[in-house]
Amino acid sequence: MSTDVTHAHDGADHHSHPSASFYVWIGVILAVVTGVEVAIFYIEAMDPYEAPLLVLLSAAKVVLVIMFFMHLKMEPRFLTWVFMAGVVLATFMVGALMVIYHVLPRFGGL
Amino acid sequence: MSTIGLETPVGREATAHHEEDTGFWSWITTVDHKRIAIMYFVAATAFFFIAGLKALVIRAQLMFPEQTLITPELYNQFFTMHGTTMIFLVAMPMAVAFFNYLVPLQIGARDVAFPRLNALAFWIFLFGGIYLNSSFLVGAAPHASWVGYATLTSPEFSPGQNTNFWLIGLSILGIASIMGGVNFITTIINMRAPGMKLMRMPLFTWMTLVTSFLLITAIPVIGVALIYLGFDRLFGTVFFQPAGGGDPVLWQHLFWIFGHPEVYILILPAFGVISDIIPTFSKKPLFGYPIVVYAGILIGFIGWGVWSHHMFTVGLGPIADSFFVAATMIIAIPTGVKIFNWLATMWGGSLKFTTAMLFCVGLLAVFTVGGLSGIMHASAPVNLQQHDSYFVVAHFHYVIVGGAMMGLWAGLYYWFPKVRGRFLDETLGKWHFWTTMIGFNLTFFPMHFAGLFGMPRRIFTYSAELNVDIYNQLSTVGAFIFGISSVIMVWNIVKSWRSGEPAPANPWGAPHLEWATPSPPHHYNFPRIPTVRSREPLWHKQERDEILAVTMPDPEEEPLMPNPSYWPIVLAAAITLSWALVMTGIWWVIALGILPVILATFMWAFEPAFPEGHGH
Amino acid sequence: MAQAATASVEEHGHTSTGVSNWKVGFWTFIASECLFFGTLISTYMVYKGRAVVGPYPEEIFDVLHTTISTTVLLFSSLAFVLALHATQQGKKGIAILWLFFVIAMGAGFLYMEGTSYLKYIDYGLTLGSSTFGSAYYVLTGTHKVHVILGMVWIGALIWLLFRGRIPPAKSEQVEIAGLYWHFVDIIWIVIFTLVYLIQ
Amino acid sequence: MRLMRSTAAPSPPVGDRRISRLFFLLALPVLLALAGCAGEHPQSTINPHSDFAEIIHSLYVSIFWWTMLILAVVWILLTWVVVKYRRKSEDEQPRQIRGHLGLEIGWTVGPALIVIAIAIPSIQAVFATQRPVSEDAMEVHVTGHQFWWEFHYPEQGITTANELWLPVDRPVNLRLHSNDVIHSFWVPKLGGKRDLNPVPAVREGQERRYNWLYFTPLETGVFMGQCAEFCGQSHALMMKRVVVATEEGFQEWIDRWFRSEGADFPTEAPLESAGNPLDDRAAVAGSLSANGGGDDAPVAADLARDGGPEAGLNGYGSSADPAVYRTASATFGQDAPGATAAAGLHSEDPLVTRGREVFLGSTCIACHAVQGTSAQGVIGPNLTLFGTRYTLGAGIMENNLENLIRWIQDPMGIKPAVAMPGVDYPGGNWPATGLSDEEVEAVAAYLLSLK
Ligand code: HEA
Ligand code: HEA
Ligand code: HEC
Ligand code: CUA
Ligand SMILES: [Cu+2]
Repeated sequence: MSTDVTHAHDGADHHSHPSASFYVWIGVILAVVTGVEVAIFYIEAMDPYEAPLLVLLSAAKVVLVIMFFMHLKMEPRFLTWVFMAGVVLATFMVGALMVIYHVLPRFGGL
Repeated sequence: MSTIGLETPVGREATAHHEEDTGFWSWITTVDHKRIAIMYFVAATAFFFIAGLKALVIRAQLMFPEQTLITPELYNQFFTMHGTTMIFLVAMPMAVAFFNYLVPLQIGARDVAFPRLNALAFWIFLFGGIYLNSSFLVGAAPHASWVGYATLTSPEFSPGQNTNFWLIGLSILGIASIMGGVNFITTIINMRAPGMKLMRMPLFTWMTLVTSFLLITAIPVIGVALIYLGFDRLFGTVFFQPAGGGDPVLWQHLFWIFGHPEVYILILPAFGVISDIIPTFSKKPLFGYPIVVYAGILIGFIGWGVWSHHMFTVGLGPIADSFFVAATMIIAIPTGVKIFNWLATMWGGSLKFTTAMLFCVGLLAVFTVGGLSGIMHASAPVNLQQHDSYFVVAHFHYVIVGGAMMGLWAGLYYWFPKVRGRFLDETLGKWHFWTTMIGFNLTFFPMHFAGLFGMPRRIFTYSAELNVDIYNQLSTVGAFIFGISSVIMVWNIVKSWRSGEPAPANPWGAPHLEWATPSPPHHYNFPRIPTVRSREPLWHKQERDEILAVTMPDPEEEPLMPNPSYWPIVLAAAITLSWALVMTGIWWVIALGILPVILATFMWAFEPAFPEGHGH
Repeated sequence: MAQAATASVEEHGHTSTGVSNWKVGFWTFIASECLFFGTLISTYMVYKGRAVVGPYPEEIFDVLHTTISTTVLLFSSLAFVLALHATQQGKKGIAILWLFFVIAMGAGFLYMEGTSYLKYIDYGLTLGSSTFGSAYYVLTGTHKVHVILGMVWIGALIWLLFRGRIPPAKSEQVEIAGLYWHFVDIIWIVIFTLVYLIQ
Repeated sequence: MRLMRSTAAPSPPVGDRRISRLFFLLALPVLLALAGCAGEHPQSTINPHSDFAEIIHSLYVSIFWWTMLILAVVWILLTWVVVKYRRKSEDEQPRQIRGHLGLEIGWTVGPALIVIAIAIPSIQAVFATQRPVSEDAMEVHVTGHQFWWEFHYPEQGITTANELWLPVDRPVNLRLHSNDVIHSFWVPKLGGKRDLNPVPAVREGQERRYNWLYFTPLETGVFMGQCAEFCGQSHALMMKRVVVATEEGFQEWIDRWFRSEGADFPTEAPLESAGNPLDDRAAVAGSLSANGGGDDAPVAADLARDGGPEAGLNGYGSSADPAVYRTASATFGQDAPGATAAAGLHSEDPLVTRGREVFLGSTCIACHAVQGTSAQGVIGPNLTLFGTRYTLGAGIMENNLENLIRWIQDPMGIKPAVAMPGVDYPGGNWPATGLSDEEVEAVAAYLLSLK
């Protein structure tokens, strides 16, 4: 949060937006990753790695959507910080509760 | 180096040329952050008296062992509503009153980012509070404590509307808090005057920012928990129903994931307030400004990872317990850093003990006591003895009343001249301070002993055998003295509002931008937005002159301010109504209830925010 | 809503950061929503494998079916950026067309999910049957409420576009709605993985 | 009054008068409270009588002194600053110091070290108090009910309520859970509290998760405790006693439990199902009783010795007479006064016989159990050996005839929201008992005869 926010003085629309075909490409990548995910789900050999792989892939999808569809990559950095505040706390909370309830590997006694 | 700006005795009368509308409806429809702030303050003070009255009844009931002044059921309703009201309808909104009044002025803005949203949040808060307290009228006030642990709130153990009032009331208030949080974050990030870098903002604004982040992140968690509870009660889900496999302890996790950040929501504004006041009355800049800022951020952040210290007796196992012991204790460090920085600010200063400053000193003295008893609780094994005893009651009243409330009262004396253009009476103020100190300590200090000697909290009576009568008697006497001190405060406000001594623009020689406006400020705050070049803009002669040159004179043309609007209050009423209808538990009634909300939302959206001919 | 805020941004002329208030505010709100859904998701995860009675997730989930509905929602996001793109370039008609697609895909998603709900209820999974039922329905149901709200919002945008009230200069109104829509999409990406794929 | 004596004002520190007032005010409550430390506190958290409580207490003491040190530093600095740097004239211009890195580091590191000094022993104590259970520990299952306690000894096969008997010096492992709302087991002198959570249902084959509390009582005596988690209307009235007896005394109590009624009256109902350790125990008990009760003298003696501090426990407003204990413990010693009377009441008194008939013939038995009779209800407290209990209604009043009669007639009048019917109103899904005054008295006499 300590990012010092710059004082840009004109309106919001000075950064250039990607072209339509760029968006389509992102869409295609997202669809492909989804396909891979489902494949991992069905291929039994992948079972041991399933959970971490799936989490990674879906995180990648999330990042793509945020950066490009939601243009966060093109916005000033402080918006990322605002958003990250929410994401980090939410992730921490989900993780902590899963540890406490032993859904994640057992770190200790309940 | 710096000369203090006492030489700018510009009262409001000297500059005002535009008569504002002050009628009743102008308050109902106002979107001016300063008026909203005043309404917040008045409402919160009213709720303070309501909740304080309940505390007095509680104290009367506990004065002697085995008394039967009120029935156990009523006692339970009283302490539940005392806690709920004090937290959600007193401490939080009173802090929000200060946010509202000061943040735009401190950062050099004309209003908050979303003025109508601001008004909406206020009305939702007010209606939510009234709704919650109206439960007494139908004899079904919430009775399962302010933490509402499952399964005591299950339909099986709390049939009737009591708990519905609580869960619906709190979710209504939650909406208002999130709106407020979004609004203040946006305002602070986006509406600062030129040159007002983040690291030049007054500490109060900083703490508002941190608090707002806590609001928008913590409230959703209890929001979801309340949704679960509502579904359990009305639609037969089994989130907290052990018979269906639900775990009542999950409620505690969700509640405290919210609840602990909540306590920092209460204290950080007060820390902000005194960080602004102490330098002013020490004639010294805040010692270690960046450190104090970072400490505040750190408190807010770590505060997220300590919730289970309210659950050491729940049986989470030694590893979880140890983690939360360590995390909790770490918070002592940034808090201590703040305390020592305040002390260092005063060290070598030129201290003037106005009432505002007295409250700051009082806060330092007593908050530390509360913080240190917090450290005792934080040691899990010790907590096993202290948990749910009066020792805890002592702890949190020390930090909330002796910290949060005293901080806000300090702020009241400090900023009242700005709001009204008149001083609060200092003599009454000193009376207020000393009766508060006596009453407060007499009320809550003996509770440590009652707790150590085994008196549990939330009991409507106690056995004479416990041998804790004396502490309870002292507490009760103290509570009444404290009650008198509150009456003095209100008397002071009323009296000074009407006939207080007139105050100049910057009566205390304070360094921040809000003091560069006439007292009271114009409704548009600043005729022209000043440029800031340092952390204490009014303490540097040249910078001050430049700023006053643009903030004090009358503008040739008044800046354009947003329209007053009826829709905030209408929408707030609609939202409260639709939420209240959830009590029926009939899905189509609930669905119908949403209609007015949608309607009001659209009317709101299509009403121009600014006078015709502008905007679009 | 969109209108009001944009107006106020215009009035204040510029902001400290160059980003409009409405956008900062909305990202803040999204941060808040992260915690909201985070709580719903953690509840689901905490109760994973703890349902006392069936049906259990592995017995009833049809991953292929959900994959299709997920893809539909994913592509609605794509349609939305294209609509925004068109708005920014002043191609009102194309923008409206894409937004219609978005609504249609949203409706398709809801339809497919609705049919699975009916199927699950047939299997005996209800709100009160087990912690799995409670957590599952409230999590996905809340998500669906978000989808519906988004559709209403987009409907209003279509109307505004149609009336010519959103020139390229005001494309931010569409952008903000897009932030919301994409966020709802993201949540589904997470739900899809955590609820359906990792069992 | 105690209060007055200790408020002798400390001589005001030199310096500003207002400041000394501040100082004085802060000191005042401390003095007042200390004055009250005299006298006995049966539920004191700082008077340990078990290993568990001792670990906590020594930890508490060390943390207490650390915090006092910090408080002293802060208060002294504050007082100093406030006295020294008062504004003397409006023209003063203090030096504008913005910070000092060394100081900042100092007051970060200093407290950090103290935090470490507090946290490490705390975490050690966390593990020490939740360590694995030793082999010879006795298990007791504690169930919380609105608003009473159920204690079941799985090894011994006995169940009792509200008064937990434990042998001294033997580790005990309490398994805690609740069937309604959350309660918390707390007997301060024997250690910290732990919650009784309703245990979520689980799928076939999975294990239910209970809470445990593990400690070793180190001294005999009667210890007071109270429910420490808000559990509804009568939360305040959910108390308990723990009777820590000598090993022999405890054994005698167990034996007595089995022979209490069966010894004098033919058993109407069989002693629970076969395979239950109960049967064996009954045999042992029988043989013991043949030896006479001479062995239990230690209990009586211990109780009498330890009665001092705990005196006055017995119910609301009862006298602080340690004799109460002697009378109660007398039931364990044949030579104690009152024993014969009790025995006589037990076997011959027609009122008791009558009460037994009424009791077994009314709805009481739907909820209550008495060992060796057809009363086998499990909704309410098990009333076996009821005559030996010091208190009635989950520890809220002395167990005597008068109170018991009141209780049976009007339990809700004494304890709101209690799940037991009175003579003229229903309760806990059961109709009013409709007993006449005479019947109530007989029932009461009967219950008191169960020793
Ligand atoms: C304003 C609100 C506020 C604040 C600021 C705090 C601050 C703290 N609280 Fe408190 N707390 C509450 C409000 C608050 N609390 C409430 C309302 C409850 C009860 C809820 C309920 O059950 O109803 C509660 C309960 C509560 C509990 C649970 C008790 C129980 O029910 O068993 C615990 C346990 O760890 C705790 C700990 C702490 C700690 C460690 C701090 C720390 O932040 C304190 C830090 C401050 C200091 C330590 C003093 C200054 C520091 C120095 C001078 C530096 C040197 C110090 C050291 C090296 C130690 N609090
Ligand atoms: C902002 C938070 C806040 C504040 C300011 C207070 C203020 C006070 N509280 Fe507290 N309290 C809580 C938050 C707060 N409280 C919470 C969260 C709980 C836990 C609830 C729960 O367990 O669920 C609690 C619980 C609580 C209890 C424990 C109840 C129990 O566990 O059974 C007690 C007992 O004494 C108490 C007393 C008081 C008193 C005497 C005051 C005093 O400071 C009040 C002073 C105000 C007045 C006295 C009113 C003003 C004056 C008048 C009405 C005029 C008339 C009077 C005269 C002329 C004398 N409170
Ligand atoms: C609906 C069930 C129910 C019935 C019927 C009932 N009781 Fe109870 N009884 C209870 C419960 C529950 C308690 C525990 C109350 C408490 O302390 O919270 C209790 C407590 C008692 C106690 C005090 C026990 C103790 O350890 O302190 C006595 C004695 C008693 N009952 C006697 C009777 C008699 C005699 C009758 C019949 C006339 C009777 N009860 C009928 C449920 C019942
Ligand atoms: Cu049981 Cu409180
Ligand atoms: Cu906390």
